Amino acid sequence: MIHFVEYVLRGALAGAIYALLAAPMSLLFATARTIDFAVGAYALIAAAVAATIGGIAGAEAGLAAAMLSAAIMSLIFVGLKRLGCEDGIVFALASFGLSAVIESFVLWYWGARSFIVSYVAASWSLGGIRLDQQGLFNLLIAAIVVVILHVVVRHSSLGRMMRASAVNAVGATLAAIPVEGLQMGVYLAGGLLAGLAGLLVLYSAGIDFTAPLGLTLSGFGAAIVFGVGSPLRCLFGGIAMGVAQALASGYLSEALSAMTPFLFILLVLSMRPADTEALAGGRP
Amino acid sequence: MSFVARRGNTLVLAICVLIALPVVTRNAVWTDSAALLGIYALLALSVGLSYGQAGILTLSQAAFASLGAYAAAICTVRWGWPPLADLPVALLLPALIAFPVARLVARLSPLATALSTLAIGSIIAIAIRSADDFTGGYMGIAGVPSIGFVKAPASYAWLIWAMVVIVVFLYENLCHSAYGRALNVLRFDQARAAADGVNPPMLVSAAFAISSSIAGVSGWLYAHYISFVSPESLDAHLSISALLMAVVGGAEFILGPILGTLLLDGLTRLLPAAELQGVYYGIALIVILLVARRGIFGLIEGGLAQVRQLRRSRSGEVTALEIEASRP
Amino acid sequence: MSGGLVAKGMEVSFGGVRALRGVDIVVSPGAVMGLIGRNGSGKSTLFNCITGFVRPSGGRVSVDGKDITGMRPHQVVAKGVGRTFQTPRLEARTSVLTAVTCGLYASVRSSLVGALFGSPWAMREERLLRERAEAEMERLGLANLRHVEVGKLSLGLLRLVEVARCLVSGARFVMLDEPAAGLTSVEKDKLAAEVRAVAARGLGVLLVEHNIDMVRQLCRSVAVLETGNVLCQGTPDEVLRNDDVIRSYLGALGDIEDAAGGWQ
Amino acid sequence: MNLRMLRALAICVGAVAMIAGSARAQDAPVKIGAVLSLSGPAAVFGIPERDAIQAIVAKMSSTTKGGRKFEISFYDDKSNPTEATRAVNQAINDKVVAIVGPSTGSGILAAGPIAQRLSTPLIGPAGTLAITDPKNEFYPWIFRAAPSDASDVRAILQDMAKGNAKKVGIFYQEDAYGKTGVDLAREVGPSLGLNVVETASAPYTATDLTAQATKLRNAGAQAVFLQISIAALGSSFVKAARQVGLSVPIYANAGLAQRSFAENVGNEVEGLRIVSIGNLPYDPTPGEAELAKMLEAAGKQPQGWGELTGSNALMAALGAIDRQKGKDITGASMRETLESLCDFDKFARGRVCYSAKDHDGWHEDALVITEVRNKQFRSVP
Repeated sequence: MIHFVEYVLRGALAGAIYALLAAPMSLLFATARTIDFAVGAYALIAAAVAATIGGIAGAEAGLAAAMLSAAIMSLIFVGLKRLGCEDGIVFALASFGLSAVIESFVLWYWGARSFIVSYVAASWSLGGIRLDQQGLFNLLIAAIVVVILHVVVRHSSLGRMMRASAVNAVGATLAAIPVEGLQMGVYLAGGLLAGLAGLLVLYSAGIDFTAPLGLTLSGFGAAIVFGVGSPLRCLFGGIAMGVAQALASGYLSEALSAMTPFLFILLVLSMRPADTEALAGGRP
Repeated sequence: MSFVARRGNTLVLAICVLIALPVVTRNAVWTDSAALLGIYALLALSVGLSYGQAGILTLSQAAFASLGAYAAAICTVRWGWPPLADLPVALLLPALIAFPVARLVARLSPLATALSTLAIGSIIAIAIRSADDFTGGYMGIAGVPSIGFVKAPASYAWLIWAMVVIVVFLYENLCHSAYGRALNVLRFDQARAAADGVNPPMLVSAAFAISSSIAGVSGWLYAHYISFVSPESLDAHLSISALLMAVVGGAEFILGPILGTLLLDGLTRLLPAAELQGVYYGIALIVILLVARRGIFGLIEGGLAQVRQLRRSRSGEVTALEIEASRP
Repeated sequence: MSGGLVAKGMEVSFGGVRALRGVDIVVSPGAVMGLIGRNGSGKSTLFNCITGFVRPSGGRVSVDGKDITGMRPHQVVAKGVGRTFQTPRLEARTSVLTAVTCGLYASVRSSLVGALFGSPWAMREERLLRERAEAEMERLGLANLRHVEVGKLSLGLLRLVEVARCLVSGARFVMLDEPAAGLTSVEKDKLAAEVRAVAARGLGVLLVEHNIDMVRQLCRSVAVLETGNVLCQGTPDEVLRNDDVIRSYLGALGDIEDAAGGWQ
Repeated sequence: MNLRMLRALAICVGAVAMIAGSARAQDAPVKIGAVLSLSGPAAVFGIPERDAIQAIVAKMSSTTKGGRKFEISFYDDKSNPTEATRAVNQAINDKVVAIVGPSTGSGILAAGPIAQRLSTPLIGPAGTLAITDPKNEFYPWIFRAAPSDASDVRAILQDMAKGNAKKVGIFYQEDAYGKTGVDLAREVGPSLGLNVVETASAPYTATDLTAQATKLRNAGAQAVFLQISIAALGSSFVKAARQVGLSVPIYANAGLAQRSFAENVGNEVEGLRIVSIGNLPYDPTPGEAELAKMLEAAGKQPQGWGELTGSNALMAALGAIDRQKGKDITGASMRETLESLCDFDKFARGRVCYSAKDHDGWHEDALVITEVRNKQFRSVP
């Protein structure tokens, strides 16, 4: 029993990172009906820069690098929009391109090395279970970020404007909402959050140039599994996936435990009631 | 006449293949590239059918291709079947898995669809690599025999492109049938399609199953041509590439995915190979998407439409609005 | 049960809200039945309920005595009940002919495999489908629009294409969802003529409409819905004289302006 | 005889050969292809392999010891078997007589049939057992340029058996490298008195390994064996092990003998043991030191054993070229020469002899057990 609890706790801590990566995806979806598949790459570039420079200045530079990358993505987004593209999938595929660019740049500039930095090495004992402070710190940060986002999206005029932009961009523009500026801002915020996730990964598990796609897909899973619209669901999605993964690697065979996150996603999605919007023809 | 008119894409492709392949097969590297391009083109076509026609944003086509490839490898190497006898298996196995999967995803939003197909693809890949004795685990299976008389790379290039032409022929038939039209309606408005008498989940699943069979064929050809399959051969990256190829060429156009394959794969050939390749590739991809949002074919079609309109207005042909105005 | 399209005691509730509370309605062959009511009165729900888009929690629907309650939309179509949409989402580049041919899906007999391999039988059927679609377009005066892209059509013509698409399937009962919303008066007149012609061919028409003039012009019988109940039913003139109707419906003309909402 | 003397001798012999041999054959440079993973996950090895080859070629000014001009062209196999076949095809079309690479085992297995069909030997710097399996039809055309995974695993488990641990837990990465290592350890372990009590695995991109470490701890492992080649994954596990209180000796296979791993785990543990192909950056043999110097001259920092395996493959090819003085060199002649190549000039340690029965060439004497001390790998005497 104690082992079970331990796996659950460890999974929850691990899920915090997924939640942080999922949050920008959810935010962007709520504002622009698309997904940014470069978040894993933002995380990587943030970690690489932070590890190279080191210290607080490194962390700041890392976040700046991630936001700069996201700014490039936002320009691509605006370029596509200005040229008449409305298909969210095209934006998403373009972000795959940017992800490839960043990943390749990191490999070229830093080589195939891995990045890892340990600041907080201490751990706390909780009823015989040792939890490291960095992990708890990660969870705390993820929770704070997600709650702030939730409040912003659900209960502020900014959030209403964001949602309006997604549902009806033309209408929102007519209502004097700066739709494009808002969407670019969300891309930037996404870069910041993904950069933050990258830093936390750097301080806990470490990261290398192969990581972006895996990180992106973990975040994507966490963002979609309980419904993409809300940051809170991202947190639950991330934690649920972390817990499922931890329990599986604790108790199941390697093959089954590798499958578990995917089986979990399928299970949750198959229980979801039919997408009424899709039935009515609304394919975002 | 109508037979020809309704198979324009097949004819264009067949003519291109007949002109290009004799030239290409003079050079060993081009021959090899042609064969692999054909295999990737089939994979991109399968994405074209499932995303461009049925609206299923799929990230699992490489996994279905690997089912086809492993079917070929296991049937011939493990069980000693003659090559060709394994083709039905390579066709049916992916379809049998894809059909129920599509039942599940048909009602989800595109993002959830993408996620669940990604999940299915990963599960297939993990299952394959975990069945050590059966599939050779991570090491894969080497020594898959050639398909009978087809041995030299040039014959493979011909076989593979013949297969591409056949698939395009079938695909074009489908598009010009009631089912193809229904898929087209369904992609835009499921309710509208249902009111036409379409059973949306059923039709989408059937289309996805066919698309997976195409992927299976591509894997079957892969296994026999390369003679080796491993979990890395047809991995998730390839699923993403196939989606990109289809979209870049124009997923909704029959020949779009093939054009996208030639373009994107050609790019990776021409760009200098090393660490920075991803930078060039990514930038090229973004530029292409910026220039051609509906794919290269969308660009071509848009240009043609403009020309047509210009010609019409010059020749004084009636336009829709005029017709409307002249209605009794 | 008698002939015609009969809905009896239809009940629908959405999460505790009762959208329909035992509605009865009969559409007879060769007649145009009108259905009016304010927004939220349950018109669309009834409409969707009969066509299988919404599952009723009570009541029965039958076509010529055959029960179709709870069938899925495509099964309802197969029983001869067609419907139109106010503003269908179509690919803009589809030609009118193709759009109308889509309506024939329910009558396709060749299999998917046959279609895939382009079997002679499938090819022949394909030709027949096109001929049927062209015949229907001829009847509705759409013949010379054959190759025009639907994206270029006016709203009025698009509605007509919708009607053609619905009729071509061989539906014996046609349900039109606010076909006149947003049309010019010329277009409305044209549409009214087409609907009358349809009824004259012996088809039963259920017309959900806000436009009172149109209803008065076309319908032999009208039902008024109010909060999920039939408020009253009769000839248009009877109904429009009814005090309750005047109070609840005509008094709130402001709503009618908003009527161009979705079909739901 | 030291290297410099050897070289002087070789140059003399080469000069004589040049005069004696047919002038035509000597004029055109011999072409060698290097098909390496320059992108994708195996770039961890592919890039050091390329760097070493470039550094050596620069130092030798594209001339073998025997005075033969040669030319190297590089191709990227993108850590993918299909791309490996394309690159090998391209290289052979560019008239190379031998190919260094592909970097990965699956790349070599996929490209093997092409090498056989087009009669060009592959000298693969990979440990994967299956590449030199005599059952392969293309067996004659594949040569290994590094000790096999079996040698690595045996070496490190022998070292582990010297300690007190009897119950071993294994953590491996979910790929061919990881899985092969586990299977070998399960096979070899019992004969050394080691019992594998639990295994745990993770994909490349796992961000948290505490659950895996917990699993091994709960199974009562007295020592942990890491079969990992992604340094981030290795460091992350070491850290996780400490966090969950799994404080047992850790042993790692050669995959982790990378500079960035030593630097990353240096903060966490001392005395972690790793088997390595040479000890390039820290305790080099004279040969290894020479290679390190060349790398530094080329502006590269030695990363680990990737440079050594890359240099092994190149030096085997050059050695085979030098054995064919004055002859027309073809893929087939390279293969024949390689098959009897013995004791050629190279930088790594160990005695290497290829034969028709032994395409592995490299064995346990090429390996060294090292220990992480003060963020460095220190050779264990």
